[in-house]
Amino acid sequence: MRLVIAYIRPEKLPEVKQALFKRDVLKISVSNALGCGDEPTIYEQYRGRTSEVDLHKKVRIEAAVNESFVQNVVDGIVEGAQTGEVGDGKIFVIPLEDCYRIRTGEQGHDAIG
Amino acid sequence: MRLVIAYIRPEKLPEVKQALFKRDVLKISVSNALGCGDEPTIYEQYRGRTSEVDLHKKVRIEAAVNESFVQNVVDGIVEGAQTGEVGDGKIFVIPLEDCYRIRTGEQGHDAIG
Amino acid sequence: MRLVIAYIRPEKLPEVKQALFKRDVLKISVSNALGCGDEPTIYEQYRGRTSEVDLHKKVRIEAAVNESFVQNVVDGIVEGAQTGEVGDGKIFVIPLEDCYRIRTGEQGHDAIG
Amino acid sequence: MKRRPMTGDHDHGTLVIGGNSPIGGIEGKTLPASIAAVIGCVMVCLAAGQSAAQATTEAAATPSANAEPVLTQAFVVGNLWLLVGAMLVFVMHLGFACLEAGLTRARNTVNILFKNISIVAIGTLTYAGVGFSLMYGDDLAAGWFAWSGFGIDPGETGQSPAYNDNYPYFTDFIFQAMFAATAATIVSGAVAERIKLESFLIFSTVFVGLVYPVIGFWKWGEGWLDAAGFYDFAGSTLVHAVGGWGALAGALILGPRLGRFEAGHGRAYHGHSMPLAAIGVFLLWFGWFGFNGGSVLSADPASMSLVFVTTMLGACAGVVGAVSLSWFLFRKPDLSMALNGALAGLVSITAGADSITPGSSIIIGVIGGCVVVVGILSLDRLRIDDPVGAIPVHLICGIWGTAAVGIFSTNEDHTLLAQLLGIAAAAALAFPAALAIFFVLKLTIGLRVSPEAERIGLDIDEHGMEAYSGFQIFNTQ
Amino acid sequence: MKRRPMTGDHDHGTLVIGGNSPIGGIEGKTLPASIAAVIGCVMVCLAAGQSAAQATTEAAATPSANAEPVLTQAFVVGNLWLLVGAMLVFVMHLGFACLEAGLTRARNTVNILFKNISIVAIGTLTYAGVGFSLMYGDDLAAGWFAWSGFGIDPGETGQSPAYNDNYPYFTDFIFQAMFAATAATIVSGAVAERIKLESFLIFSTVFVGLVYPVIGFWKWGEGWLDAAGFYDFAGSTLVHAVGGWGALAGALILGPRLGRFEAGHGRAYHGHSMPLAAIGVFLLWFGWFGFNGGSVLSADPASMSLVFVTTMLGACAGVVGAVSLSWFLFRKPDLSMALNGALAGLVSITAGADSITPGSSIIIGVIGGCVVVVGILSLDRLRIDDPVGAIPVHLICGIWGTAAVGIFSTNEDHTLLAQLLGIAAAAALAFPAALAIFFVLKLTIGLRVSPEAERIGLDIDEHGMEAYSGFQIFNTQ
Amino acid sequence: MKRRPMTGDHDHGTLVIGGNSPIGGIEGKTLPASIAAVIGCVMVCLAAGQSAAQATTEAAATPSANAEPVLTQAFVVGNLWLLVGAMLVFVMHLGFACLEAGLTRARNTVNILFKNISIVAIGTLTYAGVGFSLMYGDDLAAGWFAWSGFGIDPGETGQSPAYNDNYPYFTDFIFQAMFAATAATIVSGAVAERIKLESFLIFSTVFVGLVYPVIGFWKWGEGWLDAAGFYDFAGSTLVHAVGGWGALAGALILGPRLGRFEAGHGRAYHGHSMPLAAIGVFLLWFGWFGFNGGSVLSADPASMSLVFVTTMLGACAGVVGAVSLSWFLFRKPDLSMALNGALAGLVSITAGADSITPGSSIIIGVIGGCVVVVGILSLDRLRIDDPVGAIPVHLICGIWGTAAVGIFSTNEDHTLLAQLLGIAAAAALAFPAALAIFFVLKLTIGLRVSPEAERIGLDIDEHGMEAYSGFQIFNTQ
Ligand SMILES: Nc1ncnc2c1ncn2[C@@H]1O[C@H](COP(=O)(O)OP(=O)(O)O)[C@@H](O)[C@H]1O
Ligand SMILES: Nc1ncnc2c1ncn2[C@@H]1O[C@H](COP(=O)(O)OP(=O)(O)O)[C@@H](O)[C@H]1O
Ligand SMILES: Nc1ncnc2c1ncn2[C@@H]1O[C@H](COP(=O)(O)OP(=O)(O)O)[C@@H](O)[C@H]1O
Repeated sequence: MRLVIAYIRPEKLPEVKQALFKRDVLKISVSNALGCGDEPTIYEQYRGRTSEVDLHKKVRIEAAVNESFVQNVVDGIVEGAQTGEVGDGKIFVIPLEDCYRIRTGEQGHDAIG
Repeated sequence: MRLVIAYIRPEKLPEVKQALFKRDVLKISVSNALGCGDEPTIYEQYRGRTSEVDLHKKVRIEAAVNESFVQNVVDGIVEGAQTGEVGDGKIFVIPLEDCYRIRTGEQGHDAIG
Repeated sequence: MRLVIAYIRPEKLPEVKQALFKRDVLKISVSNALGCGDEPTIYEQYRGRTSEVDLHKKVRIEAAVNESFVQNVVDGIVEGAQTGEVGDGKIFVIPLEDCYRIRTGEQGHDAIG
Repeated sequence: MKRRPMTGDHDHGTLVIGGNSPIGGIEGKTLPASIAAVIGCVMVCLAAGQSAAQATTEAAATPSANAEPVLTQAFVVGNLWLLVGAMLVFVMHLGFACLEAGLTRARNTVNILFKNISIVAIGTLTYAGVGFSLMYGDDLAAGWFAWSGFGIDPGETGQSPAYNDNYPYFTDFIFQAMFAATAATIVSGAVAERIKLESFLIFSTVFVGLVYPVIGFWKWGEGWLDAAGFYDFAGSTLVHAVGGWGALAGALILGPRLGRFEAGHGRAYHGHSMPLAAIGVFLLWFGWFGFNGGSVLSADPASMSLVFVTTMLGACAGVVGAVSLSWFLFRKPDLSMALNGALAGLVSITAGADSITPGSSIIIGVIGGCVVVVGILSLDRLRIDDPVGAIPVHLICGIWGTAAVGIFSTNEDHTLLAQLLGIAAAAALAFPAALAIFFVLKLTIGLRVSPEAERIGLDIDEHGMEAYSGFQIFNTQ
Repeated sequence: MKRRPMTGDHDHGTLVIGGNSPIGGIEGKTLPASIAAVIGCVMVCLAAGQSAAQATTEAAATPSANAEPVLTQAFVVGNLWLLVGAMLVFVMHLGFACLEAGLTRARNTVNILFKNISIVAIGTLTYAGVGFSLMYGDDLAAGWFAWSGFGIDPGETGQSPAYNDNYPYFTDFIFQAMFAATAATIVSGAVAERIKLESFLIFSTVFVGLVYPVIGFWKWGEGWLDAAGFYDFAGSTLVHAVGGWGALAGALILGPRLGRFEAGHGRAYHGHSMPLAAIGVFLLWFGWFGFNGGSVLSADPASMSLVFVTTMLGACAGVVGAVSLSWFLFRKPDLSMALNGALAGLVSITAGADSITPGSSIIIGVIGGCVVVVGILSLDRLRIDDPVGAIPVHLICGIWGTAAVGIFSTNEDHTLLAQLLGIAAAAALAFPAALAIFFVLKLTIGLRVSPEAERIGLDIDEHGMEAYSGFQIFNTQ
Repeated sequence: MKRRPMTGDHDHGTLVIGGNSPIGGIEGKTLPASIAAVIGCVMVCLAAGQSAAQATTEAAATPSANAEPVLTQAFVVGNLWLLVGAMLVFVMHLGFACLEAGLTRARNTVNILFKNISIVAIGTLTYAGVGFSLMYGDDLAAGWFAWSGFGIDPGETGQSPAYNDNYPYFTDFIFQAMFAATAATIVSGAVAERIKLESFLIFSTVFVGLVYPVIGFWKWGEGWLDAAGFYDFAGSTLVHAVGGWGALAGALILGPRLGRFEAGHGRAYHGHSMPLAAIGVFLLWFGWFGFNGGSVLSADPASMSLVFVTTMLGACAGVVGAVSLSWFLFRKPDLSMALNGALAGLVSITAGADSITPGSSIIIGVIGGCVVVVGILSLDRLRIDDPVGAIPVHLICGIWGTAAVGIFSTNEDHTLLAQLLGIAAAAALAFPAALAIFFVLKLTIGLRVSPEAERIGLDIDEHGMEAYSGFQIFNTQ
C-alpha cells in the first residue's frame, strides 16, 4: 500500500477531484498549506513597508491506495493540476505499512477503499 | 518507529485524546482537514444555486511512536472515534526512519516521546 | 529520497526558512497545526468557566529531499527553531519512494528539487 | 408620567372597520394574511393582489392633507426625536444579531443571523397587525385587556397635535413597534444553537403578537398595573424581563446544548468572534440612548438630558461592576463579562432612568454588573444553558432595575411594593405563556434539532450554507 | 411635491464666477484639479498650494455673519433633520461596503473596501465640483440640462431662510452629495471581483459627476420629467435604477467571473462572511430612514412619520416576500435571500414612501421581495454574473417601486403613465451612457484584470495586501 | 466663539458640598471610590451600599421639577442636537475599537476590545468624578486651573435655559464626557500589542481625569489660552494632539513590538482584519459629524451646515491625498493608507471646521492626507512603533489642523501665532505628563508584558481567551 501526498494549486482542486473520481479514486483527504518553491515572490505592501511573501497558497491532498492504484492517482493528479507554469506542485509517494477503518476495525488492503 | 496518521470526526477529538492519554500516548499533533469518502453528499444552497459538497470536515492526527506502541495508538483512536456510522475515518501507519527532538538535538527512539 | 516532517513554534518559521535557505533547501511546504506535548497546559477562561487547553499552536513543515540532504534539513531546522525551552518540537524522517513534478511529469530524483 | 398620554379623543376602533379614513390604514384582513404567508409559506401573491385592489380604491386623499392645524414646537421637535429614537432602537436589532452570533460557535452563525432579521420583519408586521391594538387599544376589561381592531389607522386627527402634544400617531406606532420585536430577540440568544428555526419563528410571532402587548397594556396602555402605581420608565420589566422570562422558558424546555454539561464538570463553548460580540454590545449601547431617551416621549431638555446621563453612567458602572467582580473571582479580566456588564447596567437603569439621580444610576449599574456575573455562574451551576447570557442580563437585571426604582427613585409616588407587584405580574403572565407556547410547539412540530444537526451545525443542516465559506475552522467544540 | 423648493431668489451662477461671496465657495478650478490628482496620482500639492493663496485672500467675513434674519422653527428643525438624514445616508456607504465584501470571496475584500471608501471621497468631491451644479443649477435647455458654474457657493442669502424655508444651502448640498455617491456604489457590487481598480474609479467619477446629476435634474431639479408629472419621492429610479443600469452595463461588458458559468451548470461562489453581509444590510436599512425620511425635506411630523412607517413596513414585507418565495422554491431558508429581500423592500418603497398607505407599503414590499428572488434566478439563467445581486435589488426593484407609485399612490396626480415615462427616460440615458463609459475604458486602459489576478485575488494582485492576514482560507472556489 | 458660553450665574462649587440640591448630584466620595474599585478590584459593594444610603436620603424632589420656565426654540432644539451629537461621539469609541483591532494581529484582539470598552467606562466615570469640574469649574488660578468640587451637580437652575441658552447642564456634561474618553482611546492604538492591561487602565484614568481636563480648561473652559486668542473649534489640539502626545510618550517608553525592527530593515506586522478596520474608519467618520457638528453647541443652521460640509469635504480630501501620495510612492493603492487618510482629513479639519470655507477644507484635508503618509513612513524610519498610526493621524494632523486655522480661517481674530502658542502649550503639558505617568508605572507595576506573552499573544496571556475560537490562524508574524 502507498500513501500519495500531493501539493497542488488551490483553484485546481475541483479538476483534480474529478480526474481522480474518473479513475475510481474516491477517497482522499485535503488540507490547506503554503508552499515555497520556484514561483516568483509576491510583494505585499502594508503601510509603506514591502514584505516578500514566498509562501504561496497550496492545497495538500492525501490518498492512501493499494500499489496497483498508485499510477492512477498520479495520472489523475497530473491531469487535473497541470498548467505548465511554475508552481504546479509535486506528488510524493510513501510506503504505507498498515491501514485501519475506524468504523469497523478492518485492517490492511480491505480497509483502504 | 512508526508514524501513525488518522482522520477522525472533528467532534471526536476530545474522546480520542482521552483514549490516547489513557494508553500513555501523550504526544500528538493535530490539524484541520477535509475528507472525501463514502459519506452522503451535503447540498449547499446559495442564492438559488445548489452545490454538492463532498468534502466533509475532519481532523487529522499524527503520532510518532515506537513499534511497540502502534497497537496502543490504533486502539485508542478506534475507541475514541468509533460511532459505527459511515465517515468515522481511517488510520494509516507509516515507517518512520528517524526522529529528532529540536530542543536537545536527541535522535532516534529517545527523541520520540 | 526522504520526506522530512517537522513541527516547530509558529514564531520560529522565518528563522527556520532562513536557515534552510542558507543550506540550499529552497522547497518546502508549510501548514498550520496544533501540538500536544510536554508544554504546560494553558488555562482558558470563558464566562467563568476554565478550560484546559493542551493543544499548542505549531507550524508543520514538510520537505522532500534526496538522502544526502537530510542532514542539511535537520540541521537547518534545529538551528532555526531551537530555543531550549520545552515545546521546540520534533523532526520526523520518512522514506520517500517516489516523487513527481506535476508541471513536467518528471519523476524521481530530478523532480524533487 | 404616562407612557402614552393621548390628548386627542381619538376613536381607534371604528375607523379601521370603516376604512374610509383619509390616511389609508391597513385593512383588518390584509396583514395577518401576510404573516400567515410567512409562516406557512403560502399565498403571498394572492393576499397581495386582493388587498391591492382595496388599497387603490381607498387611495383618495393625500396623506398629509389636513394634518396641519398648527405645528407647535413640542409636536415638531418631539416627533423628530421620537423618530430618531425609533431608528436607534432599530439599530439594537443589529446589536443583538452581532452579539448573539459572536458569542456562539461559527457553525450556527447563519442560523442566528437569519433568526434576527426574520424577527424584525415578522415582529413589526405582527405588531402592526394586532400588537399595537392590544397594547394601546381601548380598554375592554378594566385595565386587563385592550383591543381596537386589526391593523393601524391614524383616523382623522391622528397625524395632528390633536392626537398627542408631542408626536403624531404613526410616530407613536413606529416607536412602539421597534420596541416590540426586541422582546423576541432576547429569547433568541438563550435558545441559540439548538432550536428549530420554524418553531422559533412561530414562538416569536405569538410572543410579540400576543404576550408582550398584553403585559405592555397593563402599564403603558394605562391598564391596572399603571393604576396600581407601578413604574417602568422604558421597560426593564415590560420589555427585558418579559423577554427574559421567554428566554428562561426556552432554555428550560430545550435543555442544554449537546455535551455542554457532560463529562463531569462540563465544557465552555467559546464564542467564535469577540469582535462581533463587541460590535454588538457597542451598538446596543448606542441604540439604548434611543430606547431610554426616546421613552421620554418628548424632547423635553431637562428629562432627556437626565436620561442620557443616567443611561450612560449606568452602563459604565455596569462594566466596572462586572469587570471588578469577575477579575476578582477568576483572576483574569474576562471580555465577555465586560460586555455583559455593559448590558446589565443598561437593563438595570432602564426602569428608572428618568427618576433617579446620576449618583444612584452608578450604584444601580455597579450592582447590575455584579448581578450579571453571579447570574451567569449560577445558571451554569443549575445546568441551564444560556449561550449569550440573555437570562442574567435581561431577566435578572430587568428585575433588579425595576426593584431599584422603588429604592432609588426621587419620585415619592414610586414604591418598592408597587414595583414588586409589577415584577410579579409580568412574571405571572410571561413565563407560563412562554412555557405553554414552547410546550405546544414541542408536542407538534418539535422544538429541537436532531443531535446530528447540532453536531454539524444548524447552518449546514437547516440552511445549507456556511457563514465563513473557505475559512478553516476547527469544529471540535 | 418638489424635491427642492427654492423659496429665495438665489442666483446660483453668477456668484461663483464672482468669487467675492462672504462664505468662501470653491473656486472653479480647484476641485476638478484635486480629483484629477486622485486618478492620475499627480500634482496634489501643487493644486493645493495654488488655491490656498486664493482662499486666504477671500477669507474676509465670518461664515455665519449675516445669516440670521429670523430663525423660524421650520428652518431650524428642518435643517437639523436633514443633516441627521445626511449622516444616515453616509452610513449607507458603510452598509454597501460590508454587504459587498461579505457576499464575495475573501481574496477580493481589500479591493472592495478600497473601492467603497474611494467612491465616497471621489463622489462627494466630484459632486461638489460639478454634480450639484448640473443637478440643481439654472435650467439652460428647457428642463433638459442645467449648469451654474463649477463648485458650490451659497451666495449672499444661501445660509438663511431666504434660500429655502426648511434648510440652508450647505445642508441642501451635503444631503444631495451623500445621495450622489450611492449611485456609483451600487455599480461596485455588480462588477466586483474582476474589474480593474483604476477603470472603476474613473467610471464612478464620470457616472456620479455627469450621468447621475443630469437625470436627477430632469426630476428633482424641476426639469422636464417633473413637468411631465413623474414622481420619485426619494429615488427608486433616480438613484437606484440609475445605479442599477450602470451595474447591468458593467456586468454585461465585463462578463462573468472566471468559471462562474463553466462546467455545465456553473458554480455558486459563496460569499465569505455572512455576518459582514448582515451588518451591511442592517446598516443600509438604518441609513434608509435618513434616505427616505430626509427626502421629506422638512421635519413635518405627518409626512415624516408616514415615511418612517411605510419604509419600515416595506422592508419587513420585503424580507417576508423573499424568504417565503425562496424557502418555497429551494426548500431551505436562504439567508442571502432574506438580506436581499430587505433591500428589495426598501428600494421598492422609496419612490412612493410619502404617498402610499401603510397597507400598500406591505404589498409593495412583499412583491419587491418576490421580484428580487425571481430576478436573481433569472440573471443566473441569463448567465449575467452579479455577485451581490445589485441588479435585481436596485434596478428591477427600483423599476417596480417607481411603477408602484402609479398604482398605489393616494395622490391623484400620480399616474402609471408618467411613472413609466420616468423609468424609460432614466433608462434611456443611464444605460447607454454607462455602456459607453465602460466601452471606452475597455478600449483604452482595459476593464478587466488578468485571469491570473482573478485567480489569486485582486487583494494580492492590485493591492499587495490580504484582508485577513494569517487566517487559513481555502482558495479553491 | 466660546466653547461653553454660560449665560446663567450658575454657582457650581458650593452646591455639591451642600448636597441638598433638587437634582441629586453625585457625592464627592462616591465616584472616585467606584473607580478605585475598578482598578484595585475592591470593595464595590461596600462603596455602593454606603452611598446608597446617602442617595436615598437626598432623593426628595423630582428631577424635572422646576426646570421649565419657558422652553425656547434654541434650548429645545439645541439640546436635542447636542444629545444626538453625544451619541455620535459615543459611536466613535466603537470605531476606535474596530480600527485598532483590525490593524493589529489576531492574537491581541480580545485585549484591544477589552481596553476600549473599559476606557469608555472608566473615562466617563472619572470625568464625572473630577474631569468636568477641572475643565469647566471655577477659575482658581488666573485661567490655569479650575475646580468646583467632586462630582456633577446641575444646581437649582442647571436644567433650565438659565444655565445656557442652548442646552441644560446634563447635556453639557454628557457631551463633554464623551469627548474626554476619546483622548485615552487614541493612546490605546499606539501602545497596542505590548502594554500591560492594568498599567494602561491606570494611565487612562489619570490622563483623562487630570491631564486632558486641565488643558481643556485653558481653552474651552475660558482659561488663559482662550484669552490669548487661541482657537480650536472641536479639538484638533485639545483632544487629538493631547491624545497623540500620550500616544507618542507611550510608544517611546514601551519601545517597538518584538521583532518589529529587527533583522535589518524590520518587518511589517499586518493587521488581521481589513473589514474590521474599514468598519472602524467609517464609524469614526460617522461619529465625527457629531464631534464637529455638536461642537457648534447649538442647532444654528448656518454654522451646523457649514461644519458638516467642511467636515465631509475634509475627510474626502484626506482620502484623496493619502491615496494619491501612497499610490505614487508605493505603486500600489494601499487600503490602510486610504483609511488613515480619511481620519487624517477629519482630524485636520476639526480645529477650524466652523471658520473656513469649503474650498479651504479640501486643501486642509488633502495636505492632512499627505502628511499622514509621510508621518507613517517617518515613524517607521525613526523606529517608533505605532501599530495603528495613532501618532501621525492624531498628533501630526492635529497640529497641522490647528495651525491651518491660522492660515485659512475666515475669522480675522484667528492668528497663526496664537495657534502655535496653543499647540506648544498643549504639548508642554500633555507630553511630559504622559511620559511621567508611563515612567512611574514602568518603575512600579511595570509597563510591558513579557516577551513570552507578546509571542503567544495578550489574549491568551492576559485574558485566557481567544478572539476567534476555532479559526485556524497562522501565528508566525
Ligand atoms: N521538495 C519539496 N518538498 C516539499 N514541498 C515541495 C517540494 N517541492 C515542491 N513542493 C511544493 O510544491 C509547490 C510547487 O513547487 P514549485 O517548485 O514552485 O513548482 P514546480 O514544480 O512547477 O517547479 C511548492 O509551493 C511546494 O508547496
Ligand atoms: N484512502 C484514503 N485516503 C485518504 N483519506 C481517506 C481514505 N479513506 C478514507 N479517508 C478519510 O477518512 C474519512 C472517512 O472515510 P469514509 O470512507 O467516509 O468512512 P468509513 O471508513 O467509515 O467508510 C474520509 O473523509 C477521508 O478523510
Ligand atoms: N511523538 C510525537 N508525535 C507527533 N507529534 C509530536 C510528537 N512529539 C512531539 N510532537 C510535536 O512537537 C511539539 C513539541 O513537543 P514537546 O514534547 O512539547 O517538546 P519538546 O520536544 O521540547 O519536549 C508538540 O506540540 C507536537 O506538536
